[in-house]
Amino acid sequence: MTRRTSGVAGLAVALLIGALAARPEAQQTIKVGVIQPLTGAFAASGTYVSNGARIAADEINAAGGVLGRKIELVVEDNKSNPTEAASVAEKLIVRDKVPVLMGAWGSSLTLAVMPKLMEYQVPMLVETSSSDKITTIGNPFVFRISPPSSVEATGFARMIDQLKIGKADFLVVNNDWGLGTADQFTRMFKAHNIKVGLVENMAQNAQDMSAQLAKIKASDADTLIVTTAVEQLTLVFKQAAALGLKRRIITTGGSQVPDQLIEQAGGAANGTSHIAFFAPWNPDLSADPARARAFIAEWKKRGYAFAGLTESFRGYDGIRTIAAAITKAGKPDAAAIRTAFWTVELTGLGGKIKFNKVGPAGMESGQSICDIFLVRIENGKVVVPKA
Amino acid sequence: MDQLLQHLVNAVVLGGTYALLGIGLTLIFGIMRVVNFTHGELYAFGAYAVYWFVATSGVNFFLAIPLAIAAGLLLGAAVEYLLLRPMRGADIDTTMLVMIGAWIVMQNSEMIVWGGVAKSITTPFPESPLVVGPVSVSWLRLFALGFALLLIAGTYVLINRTKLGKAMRATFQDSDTAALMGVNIRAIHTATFAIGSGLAAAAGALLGPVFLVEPTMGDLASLKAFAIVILGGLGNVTGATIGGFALALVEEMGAGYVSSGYRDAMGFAIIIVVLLIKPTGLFARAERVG
Amino acid sequence: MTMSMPELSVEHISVTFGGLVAIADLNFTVAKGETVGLIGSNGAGKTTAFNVITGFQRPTEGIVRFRERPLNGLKPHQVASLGLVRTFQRTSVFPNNTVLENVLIGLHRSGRSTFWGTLLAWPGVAAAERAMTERAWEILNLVGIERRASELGGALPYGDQRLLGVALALAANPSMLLLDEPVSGMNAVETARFVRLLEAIRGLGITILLVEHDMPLVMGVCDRVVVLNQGRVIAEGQPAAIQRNPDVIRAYLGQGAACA
Amino acid sequence: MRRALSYAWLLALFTVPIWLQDQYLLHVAIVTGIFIIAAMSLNLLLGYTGQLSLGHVGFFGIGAYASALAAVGFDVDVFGHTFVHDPWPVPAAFAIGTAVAGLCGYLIGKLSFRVRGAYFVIVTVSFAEVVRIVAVNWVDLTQGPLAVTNIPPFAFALPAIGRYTLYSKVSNYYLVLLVATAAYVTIKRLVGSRIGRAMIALRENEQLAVSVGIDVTRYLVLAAVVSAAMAGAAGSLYAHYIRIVDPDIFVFLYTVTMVIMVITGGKGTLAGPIVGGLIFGFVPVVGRSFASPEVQWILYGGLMILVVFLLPQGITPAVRRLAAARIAPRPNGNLDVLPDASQAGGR
Repeated sequence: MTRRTSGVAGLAVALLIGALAARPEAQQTIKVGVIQPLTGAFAASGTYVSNGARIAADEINAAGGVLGRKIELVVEDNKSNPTEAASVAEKLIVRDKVPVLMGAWGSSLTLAVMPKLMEYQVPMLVETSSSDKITTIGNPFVFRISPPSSVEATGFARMIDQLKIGKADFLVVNNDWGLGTADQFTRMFKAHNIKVGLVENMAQNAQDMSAQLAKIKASDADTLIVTTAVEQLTLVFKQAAALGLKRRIITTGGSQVPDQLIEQAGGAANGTSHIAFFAPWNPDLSADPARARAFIAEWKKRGYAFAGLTESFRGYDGIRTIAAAITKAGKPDAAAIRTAFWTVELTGLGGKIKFNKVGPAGMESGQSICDIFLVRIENGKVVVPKA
Repeated sequence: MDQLLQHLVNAVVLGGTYALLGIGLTLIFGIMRVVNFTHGELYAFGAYAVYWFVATSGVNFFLAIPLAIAAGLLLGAAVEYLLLRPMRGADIDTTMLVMIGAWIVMQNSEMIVWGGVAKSITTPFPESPLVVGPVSVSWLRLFALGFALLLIAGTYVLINRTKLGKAMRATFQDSDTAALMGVNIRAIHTATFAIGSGLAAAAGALLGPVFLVEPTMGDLASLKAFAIVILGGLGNVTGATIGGFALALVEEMGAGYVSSGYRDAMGFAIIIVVLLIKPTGLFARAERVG
Repeated sequence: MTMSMPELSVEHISVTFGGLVAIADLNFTVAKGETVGLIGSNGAGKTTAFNVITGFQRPTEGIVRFRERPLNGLKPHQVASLGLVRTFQRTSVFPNNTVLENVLIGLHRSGRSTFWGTLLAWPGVAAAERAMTERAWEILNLVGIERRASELGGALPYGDQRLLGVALALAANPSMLLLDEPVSGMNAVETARFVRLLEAIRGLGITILLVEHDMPLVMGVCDRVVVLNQGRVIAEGQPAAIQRNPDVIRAYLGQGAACA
Repeated sequence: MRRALSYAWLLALFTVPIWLQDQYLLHVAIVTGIFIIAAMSLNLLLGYTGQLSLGHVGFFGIGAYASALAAVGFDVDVFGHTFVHDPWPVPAAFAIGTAVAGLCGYLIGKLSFRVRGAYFVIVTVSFAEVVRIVAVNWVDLTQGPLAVTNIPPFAFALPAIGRYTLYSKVSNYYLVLLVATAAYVTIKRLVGSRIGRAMIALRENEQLAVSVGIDVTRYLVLAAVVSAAMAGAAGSLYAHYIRIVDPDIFVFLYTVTMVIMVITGGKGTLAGPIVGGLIFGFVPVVGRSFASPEVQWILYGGLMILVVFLLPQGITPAVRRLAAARIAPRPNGNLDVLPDASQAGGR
């Protein structure tokens, strides 16, 4: 390291660190960290959830905010990648000093953030991830309003008799969410003596599934369960139609955004049925119809696609739950908010929100149960059967 | 048996556009010895161009494809003129670093202009496939194959039958002598890069509607194009065509019978194996274009 | 000239590129300590023969023996490690390294420092480094370019670059040196300096095979001369005899003219 | 004189955690340090032997995975029989990570140096891609996209203090500084030695190097092994600091980041990767407030093109030339290609 270059390097570092250290003092707002995939394989869903969260925050601030202070959402992109999710979580906690988080959308992404919650003792509201591991691993800082795959499976079991499934194949995305769903549904099917055939998986950003679909076409199952994000789902439907796959298709996970399927997969989407946790097509079915209509109106006013509603309600419910917790905690402090979560009770668009203890004793996580619908697409329209 | 037949059809349909990617790169790589990292971005640019023409400005789908190819040609010419012409004579590593810089700029510009969310292109083709016996294939993919074959034939004629083609082949074999014979080498390089980029844009324009259009779709296409070029031999248009179909077949069979997860690894396995056994590519007439 | 076993023997070497026969059934030997000139018009196959002997080019047929060891199949660096070191006609130096560094690179094979020794800064390594630098200065003095030790190889005047090329080869501790047109492009002063260097190298007992066009130099320095034409040896012998040999004159200067 | 300055610079780095309390900046300093180690190792290949290896993230990732899996433990069945590996202490895992990466460096070096130029680059890029795809799909070893989670942080069983685990940022900072210094010294000694000169000779003029008896393959493979092992060590540090490893660690963008650090800093110089590393480590953090990541990346891509056009030797030599011209013009102002041997044994 010769004399001259070290001078330059020293100067460069001092300059940069000086600029950083003098960050402006935090204003009076209460910061809430939001971690969503805004790029990468799950970009569409992550954007919808963030927009839903923004509507909730604006609504709350318009009504005077929380504890007299405005809520400020600090939204970070985890790029649909676990390591990025962990690093933006650390940035939100350490740098932006947020007392509470909402996020990470995909199960692998949420699982990546969880060690940071333990390390910095900051609670997080899980709005979408459905892998059971999240609430059974024993992380007391996790509060989930989306149903784990096991609950989804039991919910689905109620509707199984009218579907008369003989044998089912699976085509799932190759991560915690997909594999978790296949696992839970297989167990549930066996309990209802329904035979399980192929379990094919697809990489998160794979676009050409014609090989897997050709294999499934050759199998003798009568139903195909598909679990993945909406972008990949449209490809699966198009390629299934292209292969002439004549089979009943049911999608799980609640992130399928049926309207976008109709728009992009066209006729290919007809005859398929989907598990959903919110039915914007018929707001009266929601636990809070008035608020559901208001939310749908606000969503349309902002010019967002109607199709995104089945995803964005999660962000909306999530922020309202956090606001309720902060109000109960009395101060924007992580520990207080964490205890307050256990006493929160409100009616979300997706059903009543109340956290009961789940997971190993002493290290329980919060899990709230919500409604489940099975909707069908018939000649281009979503039909919500009276469950 | 019909599953095998279906895989074969899938492979042939995909092979057409893979060949386009390969031919485009083999021209650039073969003639200009440039390891073109922006090839994938031209592929993505072609897809976005079709999306822009069809979705935002309502142009007819069949018109949008040639327009996208033309846009690809222009962008390729611009990249060559701005970045590669001043680099004439620089060693291969330096040009490669410039191309990596260009790749980063192009991909992130697409991210800003179009956003991270994947786009879908609606096409006038019916959803219900053409069914022939046990095999069925969508009309859109057949159109993509047909159009690709048309472009491949066109390129073949251009290279082997036209004056420009002759000049390109001369430049490929020995640019100094070609220059002595009055060939304007700089113009040939710009033209070659433009044609190569146009073909990549064409592949993107054809596969965009079949799959989805998103900013990082080019990365994999770039690496697959390299696999095809190496399989077919540097600068060998016929080799690239065969290489394109071969890669599609290996991928489809691998995904069908080995494991779908390793589909994309087939291309890279080919690169490593071929380079270590026969660096000049399987179809040994590597050093000749056409 | 002692008739002990030849230092280098080239036996029935032929090289064909596709249809072109570059060398056809080449045979000659070089004895220990001898200085032999290899002359011939352009395209006579001199450089190809050179490349075959030093392992840069694989012959189509024939064997090259150095101190009785066949060299066929050996890689160039293995040939050099046996003590048969060559110079190059065009690029003969490392342009971006100083003159001293060039010679230190040449001394590569004589260095004893091991990988782990280097990493752990073993005391032996520093000693070996000093010894190498010592040897480097000796070679620079022998060749006469010690004043330019810290200049960049590429920045030297042409004559000095050629000398540095020879210094590099000497650093590789050769028992036989193959010089590829060492004085081409040199002026009279530089050539004279080079001849003095050649005499010094002969004094060290190093065998030399010299490829050169400069007739006065070849005739003045070489013990024996081998004449090549169209890839075949057409004459071999003392410089004086070669000058008068009619075949050489005809092949070299065309029909009529007599050699000066 | 230069030695004293290196120590002064090292001391300055040593005091950083004392005056820099901001946890997030320490986090950035640690990650930057890890990438500087990887950039230094790439510089050995790219700068000193002149081989543009674009698969360097493959070794970084292999080091991370090997170390993480050795520390977390795994059981995997390969063709029938199962390998069960129970968790090892982290220092041993670090050694495993470095060794496995070095071994891969040997294998890939042996294979890829049979080809040169464009083909070499493409083989290295393909190597990294294949390793990424294997990491995604070999789920029962690498957990695939589920990622290897809660990897134990570094911990030393020191005789006096008993078991000391590096949870805090400060302790991790010093660990990275220690490994970075070791890496710097390794490269400095290697490059200044007979072995280093052989590598540089291969870069400058392979044919001439061979003619003095330098075995090309041996030294290229040696450079590949050392640089791969060092990248593996950096990967292992990354795994045990971030405590999660997923297949996206092999993404091409990491290799490009390392290449930009080396090229802009100054390839073939000791200080180059450090200067480039500091710039590219901290600028994104400063820029994060006023430019979105995409805009930043466009600037970096543009910067790389400019550097290649205007400053082919990178920042360090340019600054050195500037400073040299100002103070006392040295006779030859040669590049910091080799330590100035003339001082060592001059007559």
